[in-house]
Amino acid sequence: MSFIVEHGPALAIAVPLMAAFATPLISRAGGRLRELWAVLCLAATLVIVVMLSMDVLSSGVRVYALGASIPSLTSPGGFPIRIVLEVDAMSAMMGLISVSIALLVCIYSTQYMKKYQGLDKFYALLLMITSAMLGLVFTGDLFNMFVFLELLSVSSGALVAFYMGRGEPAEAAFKYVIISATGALMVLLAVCFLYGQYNLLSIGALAGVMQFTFLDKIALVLLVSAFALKCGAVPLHMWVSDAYGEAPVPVTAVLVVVSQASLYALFRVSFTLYGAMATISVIGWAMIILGILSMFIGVTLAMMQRDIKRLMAYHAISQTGYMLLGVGVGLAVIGDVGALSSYGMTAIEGGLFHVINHAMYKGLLFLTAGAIIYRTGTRDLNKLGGLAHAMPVTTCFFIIGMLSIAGLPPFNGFSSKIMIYESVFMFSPVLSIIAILVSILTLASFVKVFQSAFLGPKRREYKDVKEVPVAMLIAMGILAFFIILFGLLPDLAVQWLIEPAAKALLNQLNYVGVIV
Amino acid sequence: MISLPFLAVMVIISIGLSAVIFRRNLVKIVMGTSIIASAINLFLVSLGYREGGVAPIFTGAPRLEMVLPTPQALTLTSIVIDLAVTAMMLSFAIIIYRHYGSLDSRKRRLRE
Amino acid sequence: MKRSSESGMSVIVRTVTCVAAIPVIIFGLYVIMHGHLTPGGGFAGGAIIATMTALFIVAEGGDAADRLGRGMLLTAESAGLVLFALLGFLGLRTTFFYNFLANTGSIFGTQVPFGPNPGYLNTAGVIPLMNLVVGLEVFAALSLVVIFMFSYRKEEQ
Amino acid sequence: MIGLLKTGAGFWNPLVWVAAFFVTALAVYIIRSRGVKKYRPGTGQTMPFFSGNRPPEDGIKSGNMYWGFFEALKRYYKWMKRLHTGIVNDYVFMFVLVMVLLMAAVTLGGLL
Repeated sequence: MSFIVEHGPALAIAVPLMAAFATPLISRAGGRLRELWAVLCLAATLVIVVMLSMDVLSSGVRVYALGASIPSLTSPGGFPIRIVLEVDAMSAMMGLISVSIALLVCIYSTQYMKKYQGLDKFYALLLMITSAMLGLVFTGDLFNMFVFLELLSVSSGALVAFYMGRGEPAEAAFKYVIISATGALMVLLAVCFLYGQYNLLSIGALAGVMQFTFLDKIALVLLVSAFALKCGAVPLHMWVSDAYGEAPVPVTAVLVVVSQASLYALFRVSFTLYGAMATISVIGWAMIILGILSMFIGVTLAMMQRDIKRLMAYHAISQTGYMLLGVGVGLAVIGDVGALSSYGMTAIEGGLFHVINHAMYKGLLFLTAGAIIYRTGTRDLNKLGGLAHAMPVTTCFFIIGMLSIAGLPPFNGFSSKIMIYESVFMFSPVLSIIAILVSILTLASFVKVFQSAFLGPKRREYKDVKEVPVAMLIAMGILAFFIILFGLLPDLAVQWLIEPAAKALLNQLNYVGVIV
Repeated sequence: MISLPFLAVMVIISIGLSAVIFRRNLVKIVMGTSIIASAINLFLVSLGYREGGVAPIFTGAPRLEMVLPTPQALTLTSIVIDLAVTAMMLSFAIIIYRHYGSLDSRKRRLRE
Repeated sequence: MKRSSESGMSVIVRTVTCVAAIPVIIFGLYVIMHGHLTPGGGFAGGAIIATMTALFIVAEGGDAADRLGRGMLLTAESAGLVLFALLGFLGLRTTFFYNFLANTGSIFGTQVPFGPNPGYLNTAGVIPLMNLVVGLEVFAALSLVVIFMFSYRKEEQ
Repeated sequence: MIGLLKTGAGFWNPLVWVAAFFVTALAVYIIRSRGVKKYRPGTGQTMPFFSGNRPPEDGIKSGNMYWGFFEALKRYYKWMKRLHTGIVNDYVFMFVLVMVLLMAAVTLGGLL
């Protein structure tokens, strides 16, 4: 027990990585065994991450130095040279959400991907994405962050192009990888700038000695824009609709969490690394502007889409805007203690709560879209109709996801949105009004999807359509259950997960103190 | 701080970025990202260089001044990653060429 | 032109390729095995050996890509990666990736004597082992990349 | 109290909301059950209301929806379509543009 917690950070990354490497060998023994292997390994990872998170939430930051003679020896001889993994409440929250979505998606794809070739690579890459996400959120080292970012874009880029029979997936993947590679190289350039000045790579140690020179500011700009690119904020969002639209449905649901992991990196850099900078509120304002643009442009473009997955991809952009807005408001007032305690903290909590909620309802919506595609074989909303007759359970799940993304009570989307609305209103009423307007437009565009896909008389061409298989229903059902649970008991989620995470973001000294 | 290697690195990065932005051929775009990666590798190596330093593998070194080992490890890692990414982008370019018969980035298919 | 892409290059080129194969592979193995003493290591050595695959395909023509054993290479790739991760797990008694073989006196476990030396191969613990498995993995993976890219080219004609 | 979420300015309790929802639903049900009993399925009473006309044969397509909204925002959507070219070069160009703007903002923010 204590062994797993002690080695938790390393095990959480290593177990899915090892499983990914072994998947091609195991799939020689048969398809069923391979799927069982992938699901079991992800479940084991989830157990490790849950145990680790419980420990982190109760007893504070946990560090792990790879290859050291004792795990907590991060600075041999007083110099932080080792590769360090550092897990605080914020990382633990992101780790939990990444692994849970990956596990559910894996269960879902045991049915959904059955008819395709090359599944050993699919599962290997899925496990590798999980490992890279956990690495990105658990790492305490800037260069490692770059490595995991590249690992993430390589493995997810390969999965975006999984359908090789057509040209569009390859094109989307090409754009995705070019964009990710350019962004990641800018991260590396920023790491070079920081290393050249301080001879340090560890985030905690760097934050302790940062002087905020001009070069540091260039590094900050490079980091912030690269991570904003990876999380898909307008005007850097164009790859999102291509990649989300053309990837296989399970991969799309994972890609949502992948963007959230980049969002984590953005928050980690701007709060922990640069939190003490005098002009950090400029970055907060930049986040607010990016957030408002993402919200509005994302939702208006979503309304005109005809392809169900591209529509949902634009909604993902729009919802990312809420998180950027919430956390950006917190960052903009970080120097002002009174404002921070009266509404800044709530804004950050709302933004982080929205990260969890978004991963859940967006995952559910993409999985229901997958159920529609699985049975009808089309993504075009103009060709769909009357599916509620044949797929009642999927329809229910879709309604839950739809009401949640539109921010209707009592679902979880509303809980986080009301925290954002009320705290942002105290900061600037106009921003809050835009956020509410975007929510209305979100509902409008999902009503359109609901009407054209599910309502109406039964269509002749879909008379053989049945409910989807059990494995897919289980994955969707678990997500729907947690949406309702988080919707009905938001205070417990905020108290146990979100508030520690927000405090971990704000309390920079805690993160720094463990390293030096 | 500003010296010749750093200026050279900035110039090469600009060349790479302009190739990615202004070239229409997909292979040339891939070359652009490779050029950026090489420039950053050059930057890393020149960061770790110390005038007159020795290789950091001696136990009884003749002088104490050593070239920093960490940037070299970082450079190796980044070369490996760059190799994987480049191979992947080129594979995608091959698939795109097979399906569309053209490598022009402006002959676009996905939009809006 | 057609001849060079379909059935390979001239006899001279093919013979020279076969002759060159032996020193190239030996040099690659040397770089892998001396990774902990000299510049190089698993990645560089594996890439050198994989160059031979590319050279072979170029010399013998596109058909040669199909004659190489893909299944074996795939197994070698996965096996290399699994062994690498396993070496990390074996150090778990202290920490992940802990060098549990160094200075123990067993295989690769001799202590390095102080001062300038010609390079003792039997040192550095798990690092040479990791170089070995990484070399295997990189050789297999890069060969596969080249082979798959060539087979695409062939289907298109 | 379980379910009470403090939002700084106010609070939100989903359990109370659910209770209120059921009470309202009950009231609606009671009022509805006291309504006119002349409802007959299969007659003109159950026809969908579609501006006084019969609805189209195969239902209303998603492309038909929100026509007025798009008509009102025609110029905005035209502009958006022009921006979303789907060319990878433009994606990277936007990235560089954002970097430059952010750099300007951070530099100016330092001066103010």
